[in-house]
Amino acid sequence: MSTAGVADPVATVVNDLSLHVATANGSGSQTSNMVLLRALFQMGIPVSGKNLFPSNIQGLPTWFTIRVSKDGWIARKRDSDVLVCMNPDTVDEDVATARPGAALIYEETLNQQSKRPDCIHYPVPFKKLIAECCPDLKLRKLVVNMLYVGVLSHLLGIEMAELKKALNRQLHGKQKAIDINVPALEHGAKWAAEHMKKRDPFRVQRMDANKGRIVVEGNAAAAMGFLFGGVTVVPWYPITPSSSLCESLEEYLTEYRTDADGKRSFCVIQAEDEIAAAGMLTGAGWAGARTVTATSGPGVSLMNEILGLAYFAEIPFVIANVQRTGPSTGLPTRTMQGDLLTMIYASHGDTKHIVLIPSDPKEAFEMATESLNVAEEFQTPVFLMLDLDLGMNYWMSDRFEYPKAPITRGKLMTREKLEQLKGAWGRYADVDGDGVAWRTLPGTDHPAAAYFTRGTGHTPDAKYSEKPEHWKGNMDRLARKFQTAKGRVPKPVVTSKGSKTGLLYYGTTHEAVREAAASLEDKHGRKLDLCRVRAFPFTKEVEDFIASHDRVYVVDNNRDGQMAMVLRAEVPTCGPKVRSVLHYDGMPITAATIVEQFLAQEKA
Amino acid sequence: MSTAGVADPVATVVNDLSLHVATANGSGSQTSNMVLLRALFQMGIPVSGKNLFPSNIQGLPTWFTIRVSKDGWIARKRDSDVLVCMNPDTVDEDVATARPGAALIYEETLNQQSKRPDCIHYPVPFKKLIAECCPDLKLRKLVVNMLYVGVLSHLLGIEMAELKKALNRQLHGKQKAIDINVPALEHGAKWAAEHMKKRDPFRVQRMDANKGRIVVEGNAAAAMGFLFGGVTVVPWYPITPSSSLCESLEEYLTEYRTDADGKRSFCVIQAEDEIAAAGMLTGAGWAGARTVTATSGPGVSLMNEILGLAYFAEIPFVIANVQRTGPSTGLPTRTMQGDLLTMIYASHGDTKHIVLIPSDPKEAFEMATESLNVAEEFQTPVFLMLDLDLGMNYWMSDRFEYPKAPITRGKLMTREKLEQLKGAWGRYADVDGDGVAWRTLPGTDHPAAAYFTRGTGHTPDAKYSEKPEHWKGNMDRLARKFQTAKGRVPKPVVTSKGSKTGLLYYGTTHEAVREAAASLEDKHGRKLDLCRVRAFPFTKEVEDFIASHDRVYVVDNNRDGQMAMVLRAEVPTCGPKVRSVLHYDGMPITAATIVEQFLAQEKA
Amino acid sequence: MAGTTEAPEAGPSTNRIGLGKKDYAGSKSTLCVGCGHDLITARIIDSAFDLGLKPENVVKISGIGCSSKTPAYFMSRSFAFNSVHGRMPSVATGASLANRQLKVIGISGDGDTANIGMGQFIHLMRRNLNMVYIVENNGVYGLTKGQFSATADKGSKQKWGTVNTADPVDLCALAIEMGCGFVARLFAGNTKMMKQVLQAAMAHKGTALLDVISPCVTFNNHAGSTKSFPYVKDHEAALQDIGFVPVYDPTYQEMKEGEERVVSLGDGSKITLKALDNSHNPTDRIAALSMLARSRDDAKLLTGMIYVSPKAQPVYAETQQMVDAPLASLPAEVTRPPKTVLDKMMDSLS
Amino acid sequence: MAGTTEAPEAGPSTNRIGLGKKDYAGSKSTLCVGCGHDLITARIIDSAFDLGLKPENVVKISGIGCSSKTPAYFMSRSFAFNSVHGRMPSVATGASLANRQLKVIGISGDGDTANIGMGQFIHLMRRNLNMVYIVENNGVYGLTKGQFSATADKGSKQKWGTVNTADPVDLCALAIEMGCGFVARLFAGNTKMMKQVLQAAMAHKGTALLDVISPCVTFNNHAGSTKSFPYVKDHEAALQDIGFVPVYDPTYQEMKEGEERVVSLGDGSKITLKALDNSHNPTDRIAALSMLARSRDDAKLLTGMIYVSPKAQPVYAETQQMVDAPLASLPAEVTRPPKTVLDKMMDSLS
Ligand SMILES: Cc1ncc(C[n+]2csc(CCOP(=O)(O)OP(=O)(O)O)c2C)c(N)n1
Ligand SMILES: Cc1ncc(C[n+]2csc(CCOP(=O)(O)OP(=O)(O)O)c2C)c(N)n1
Ligand code: SF4
Ligand code: SF4
Ligand SMILES: [Mg+2]
Ligand SMILES: [Mg+2]
Repeated sequence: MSTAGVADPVATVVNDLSLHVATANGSGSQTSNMVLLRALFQMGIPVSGKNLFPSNIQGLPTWFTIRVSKDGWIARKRDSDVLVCMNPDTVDEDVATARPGAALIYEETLNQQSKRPDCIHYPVPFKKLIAECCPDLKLRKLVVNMLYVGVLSHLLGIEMAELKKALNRQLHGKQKAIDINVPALEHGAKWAAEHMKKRDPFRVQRMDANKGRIVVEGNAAAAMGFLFGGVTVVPWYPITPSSSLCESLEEYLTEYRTDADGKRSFCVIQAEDEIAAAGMLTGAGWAGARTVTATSGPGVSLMNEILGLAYFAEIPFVIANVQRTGPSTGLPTRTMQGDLLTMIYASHGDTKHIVLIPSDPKEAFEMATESLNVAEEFQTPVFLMLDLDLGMNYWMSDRFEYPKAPITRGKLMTREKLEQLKGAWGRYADVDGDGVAWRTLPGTDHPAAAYFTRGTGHTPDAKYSEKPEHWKGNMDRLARKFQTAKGRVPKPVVTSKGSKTGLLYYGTTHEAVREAAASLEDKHGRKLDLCRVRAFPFTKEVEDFIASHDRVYVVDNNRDGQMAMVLRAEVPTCGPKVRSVLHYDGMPITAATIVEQFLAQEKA
Repeated sequence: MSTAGVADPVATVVNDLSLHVATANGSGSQTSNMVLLRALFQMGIPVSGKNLFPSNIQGLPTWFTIRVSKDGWIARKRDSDVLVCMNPDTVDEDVATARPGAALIYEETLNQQSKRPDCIHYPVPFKKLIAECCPDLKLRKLVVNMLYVGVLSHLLGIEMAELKKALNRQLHGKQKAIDINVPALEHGAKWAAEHMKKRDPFRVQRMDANKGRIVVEGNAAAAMGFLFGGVTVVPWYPITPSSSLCESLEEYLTEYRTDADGKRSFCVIQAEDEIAAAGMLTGAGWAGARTVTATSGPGVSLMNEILGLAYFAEIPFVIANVQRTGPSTGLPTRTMQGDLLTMIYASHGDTKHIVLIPSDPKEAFEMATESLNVAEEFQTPVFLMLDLDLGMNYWMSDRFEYPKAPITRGKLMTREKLEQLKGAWGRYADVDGDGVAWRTLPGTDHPAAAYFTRGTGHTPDAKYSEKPEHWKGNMDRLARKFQTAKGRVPKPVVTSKGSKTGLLYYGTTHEAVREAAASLEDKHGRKLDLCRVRAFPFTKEVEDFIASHDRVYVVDNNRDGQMAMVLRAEVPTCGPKVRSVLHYDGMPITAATIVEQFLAQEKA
Repeated sequence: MAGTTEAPEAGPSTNRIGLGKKDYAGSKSTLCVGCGHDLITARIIDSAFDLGLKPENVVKISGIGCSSKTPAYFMSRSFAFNSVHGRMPSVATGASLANRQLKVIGISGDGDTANIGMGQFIHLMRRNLNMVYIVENNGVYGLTKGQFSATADKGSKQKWGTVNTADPVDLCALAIEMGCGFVARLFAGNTKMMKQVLQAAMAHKGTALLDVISPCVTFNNHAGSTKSFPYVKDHEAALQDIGFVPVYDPTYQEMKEGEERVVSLGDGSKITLKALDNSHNPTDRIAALSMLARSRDDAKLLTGMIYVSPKAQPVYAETQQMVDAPLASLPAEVTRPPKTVLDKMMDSLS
Repeated sequence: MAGTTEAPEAGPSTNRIGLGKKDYAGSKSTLCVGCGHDLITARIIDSAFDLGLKPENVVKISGIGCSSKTPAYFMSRSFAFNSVHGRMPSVATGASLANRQLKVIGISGDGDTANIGMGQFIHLMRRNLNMVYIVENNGVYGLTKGQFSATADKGSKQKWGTVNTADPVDLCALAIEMGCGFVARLFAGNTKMMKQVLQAAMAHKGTALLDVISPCVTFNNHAGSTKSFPYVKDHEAALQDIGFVPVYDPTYQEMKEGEERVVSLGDGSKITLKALDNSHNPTDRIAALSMLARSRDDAKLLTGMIYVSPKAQPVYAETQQMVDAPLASLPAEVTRPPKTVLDKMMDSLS
């Protein structure tokens, strides 16, 4: 049944494939997919897993893609090599969009053979098999997904022992659940061994690339970062795809920050909405807590007014924005880098905010930890920019390192300092010339400690003022403070190949860019210098990168090319040399998209 | 007592002076100042009035400035020629900041002579005089302000008949109030005639420059525009400096849109906050009302989430943003052009909004009328950008013309059209290729009329979809729609002198720019081409202006140079040729500021 | 596959305006199989059909949540707006002002109304728009996977065992406190009462608040939950046997008074309430508030008409003296005053 | 010039912690002369002085409005945060969580709380933070020049004659409904009651809501207003004669029970309530709600303790088992777990 285009079995493709599994939401397929992913990881092979789920709880189509790459490419790939179709509602469509030569696995009664003669077909009698191995009728709908794991185990050579180990871990060792799933796993593998004749070229094989590595979602990584950053107050409001960040954080805090008497050195509070969460951040940051929330686009929009207050009244806190596809409610379960403008310029009047931009879980961990320091050092809100792809998908990562930098609290005016100064201080006085003034914390026990905080005009010693010179003076100081922050935020990662053409990017497009750059170099003879921006404000290195290249392509996972816009707005020398590579359909960008758009523009 | 620097009485300055009056808030000085302003206007002399008031209700310092200019310059001037100091709390400061040679009028017991020997002093025994002419002790605090009107009448030559006429009008002909004020007015004039020896060069004299002109605040002008634009639903929430827009609008509607039976063809509703106001705009616009609100920065920030919904779900409504000095609560009674970025890119995800930018009351009237058409034609929120300077100050203007353009409702799919189409239509189908789709209104009596509106992904026929191609297709159409809007919004006003240096500006900096350009030409031999931007998206003419000049100075009444930023972001060819002229202390910009910053940068 | 609503009951195949049940149907539900919200959807379809509502005159407006998705599942011939989280009340207000002839069905969840939407809920209740406000109350955030909402009872357990430490918000009490003239608490599983009250609510001239306990089978149907199907079935205490008499019913006869209360609904329809618990007079506002407060102290789940105003209150459009025609469709001759008006205004400024 | 507060009463020149009255003073008021808000300011100064509150342990948090400006006018030695419109509750919550040892005085207006702030007000009332929440209620938006707020009575007139068509929001009823354990309605002009109740509220462990009628002399003091000084003076009906017995008072003796109720305030202080209207038992929640509903129907302005919880409720920090020390000042040794924790987490992911 296999046709032209399919590689000869001899030309076996080892540890380099993309697997897509189509199921229905809430059908329990997440367990099966995670078992596959973890087993591959345990075999020492680089993997990544991306979950494409609908914005409902049960019944709608969902897809999981696993990319296996001996060379460590873990970005999304557009096409799949192996496709498992468990969802009869979408099977026709899934099969129709398969690339020529793909291996297709599906319930045999769905009869897809004639539709795609250019693919390799593996019909499987799932219904029959599940009846054979799962006596409990009610459970079959869930357990059937373990069958395809078994089938794939045989087909691709995934080790059964690792699958079982992964299953055990995935089910938290709950014996009852394990006993229900293992028979299906084994039955699938057994049936495949007996009935399937391998005709596709893909297989996996143990290697040793994962030493010192972990598999983790970015939300969990960021939550750990906040834990080790010494967070104390976490007001939040649930919103996809950020909820799991706060939920993980609450778990970690409860486990690791409850003392022997059951007393907690933290407070996690579910606010009534995002405005209240932002208000609580403001009150808590003002009163000296290290305070964090996580939200997504609609939440950031709601916080818009309070963000201006916090900028202007100089209140430290951190917002992890796990971006989804917008505008509006948009596609809550899809990814995008669509809130860059929103975050940087949030609120009315002249405002700018610090944004830290990790590209992978390890950086998410590190920047989360640091974000609390940056917020307190600059007494201002700090955004940690994540997106659904980083936050909720499964990433291979090096183990996180224990933070080397201490917890810093910024310029805190203590009772002792006040006594030395005989109480003579001004909350908004720029005594150090860096735009950052000293602050006291409420409760500081000195008669001169208190000051009046407000969103209205004020003098250097915190008195109300409407005078033009006070207003301008204060705004200029805030601009100076932002200038100082340029020297503090993470510098970009620049890789130079001596090219006059640059490619600038940020966040989760990292893996696709890496892959695209390699492909452009290897297959198209185009070497590119890379600049991965890791923060706003842009540091000098970003400006230098632009200045030193003739053309700079900017990769944006949004429609309007928001990073390119901000670069042009903030770095006047950009001018027309900045060009955009854009992707905005809700899916993570692929290397192929970058390569195509780059080449097309270079030709034009 | 007059000294060097004061002009010889012979060199009299006629109809060219700037008058500042310092009083306390809530002391009734507004009436006196308006009487002065209107009397001058009635004398046919070009005038403007700017009120500088504090953000409280009673007791704090307030200043009123009247500029009289035979040549029609009506921008703010930094220095005053004549200063009336009625506020003992600020008299020292007021006098200290007077320019050398200014004429100072104040209560004689305040003894300012020795402090500023370089000024011309006119001490007046206000306390004594008011006791003489106002028997009611309680009223003296208010009526005392009419005394300085009398004094000025004599000093400057303001005609008493016109003052009385203006007073009558200002007090709506209420005889009791008039009878209290006229004696003070006359007493002040009489005292001055008997006791004051004129030593300053300033005087006014009837001319005929105001035929066909009115004096009006921009908020009232915009309200009239909405009235004639056919507004029907006005949800609003009070906020300075926008409240008077909705309050005027309610007055006009009540007067001119109540039918013989007392039934109203409109609804003005005070919402519980700006989020609710925005939600009401959305529901009303969706259901087919022509709907408008007015607000200011904090309100716009609160509307941020709903603005994204309205952009994405394509709901027409208009928001008049009367900007004040921000960020945060900022200076609620000062002016700024600080919300440009906020309005254009409001909300998360990829969003852009149409912004109309009038420079004077007449344009505010016209654009308000048109804004409702633009909103319905493009099925999207439209901002009308005002600021406190335009909205709450007193502007001379040509009489408004009755709108020539009809009320347009955009692409409305009626029951009849549906019958012709046999119900086959798609709410989001781009049948005309301009990005603008057809919409039905709720209640349309046809079984195929209804569609489902949402902030989530949808197909051209309004079905829910998470498919990448649907998402991208829809976002591309929205971008196309915005492209179409470029051809619809007001073009810039360009004045060319054949210079290679351009000056681009917008909104209320108009008067100062006009004056600065004349001064640069006359005094510094620098001819400048001018481009007054009147809308976002930028039309082709704006791009052409930038392309055809070597350097373009952009005047922004904000710290960050927001118009320059948006230009660079949106028009990549801008690059470094765009330079900023900035002013951001809460006061309207002056011609002098523009001239100085321009010359300094040209030199550098 | 997912989320089916119940089979329709037997009955006449067309209603008084000649439409069939299918004319009131919506798209297939995408909620979890067994979700309480789907029962409410089914009852809305039944009631609108029975009442003979014209779908084109109805608008369905919701916020965000599983509950707020349901407008897609009924009455596809009615306009719908699935807006943003917590803001259904203001969007509904705007639509109602633009076109006072529309009957608004507002759909919300407990999170959507009692958490983020609290302010808008309270202020809407003060306005008396012509609208049915349905809260599909499951005590949790379904769509974001099971966090407590503000209506979760103190002491009730989350799926993973966390115990709620906050007192619940009682939306019926708040609605009464804010002057709402038609307030009922219902259970999605009580078909008869749902239908009767829904019809009465749709006929009511003014705002009707229906707080419908609607179990979330996926996140709040476990032991320890006080909003599970089993718990609510066990604890439901119906206040009345409810009958609805539409104004157009030709068989309508003046009801005998007695233990049965008859309340007129402004449009001429009536609701009859046969008390099951004689102590409650649902037309007594203060009594209704006290009863709710007591029932919370006793952890009783009372269903039925909690309060119905004994006399019709003017709707908002009336208090504002709005013209009868929808503002949305007024012609330019009405909405743009003539040139003489502008001239007059200009004269007054010159 | 503007806005002076009254001359202080005679009394001891230093209080139990050795501070003088001036240590509780603030900047000069910039409100209108005669504004009710300035009377409240004066009473806060009196009460904090009499109680011997340590200013450094107090934080003053407000929204936006004339009322919300008042934190500038008392206790300059206390930290203050004049935040944004309607969001005082959440900012106060954050501050209180960061440092549970602080006593929070929240100041708001009727517009700030009952309009834009309604959602946050209700949710704050559910939390029982250690805080006094004062609404300086004048029925209008003073700072934006006299528009009606949601507490304006139906039928009351705006300065320019417009009549209010909406029913008023009763913040006391809502607070009780939401579980607040200390709810009083006061009149800014009733000096004695203001002082007694303010002291009791400050001593109360948990959230105390004081809805203080505070006339706006500039925009709501005319005939036709139901929140003018003359109207309120005429219509005030005090519920009780109130005495406050601080816990540290050495002369304290067990009170005789009788018509006088004695309620303990958690920190050991007591409030004594001598009923003037014998029908009201202020420790009965349901009775309090009914009384408020009735008083609205009768257009009576009852002042005094509307409700005080008969037993102390745990404050939020207790329900969350927070450490006693302020979270804001925990050392890094406490807030950053050791490396072993990270190692363990990494192991579980590899
Ligand atoms: C501004 C905003 N914040 C958060 C969310 C995420 N969100 C979606 S639904 C929901 C809660 C829904 O709960 P409820 O109203 O009770 O509906 P249910 O799903 O239980 O029917 C939340 C928090 C959102 N969509 N928008
Ligand atoms: C978001 C926002 N909207 C509107 C305003 C304008 N505003 C300032 S104070 C106020 C109302 C204040 O009323 P209230 O709380 O009753 O205080 P009062 O002045 O009467 O004491 C309003 C609407 C604002 N500051 N912020
Ligand atoms: S998650 Fe709960 S509320 Fe949502 S559809 Fe499923 S059962 Fe219904
Ligand atoms: S306007 Fe009213 S509330 Fe504001 S300060 Fe004046 S009297 Fe007080
Ligand atoms: Mg719910
Ligand atoms: Mg007020």
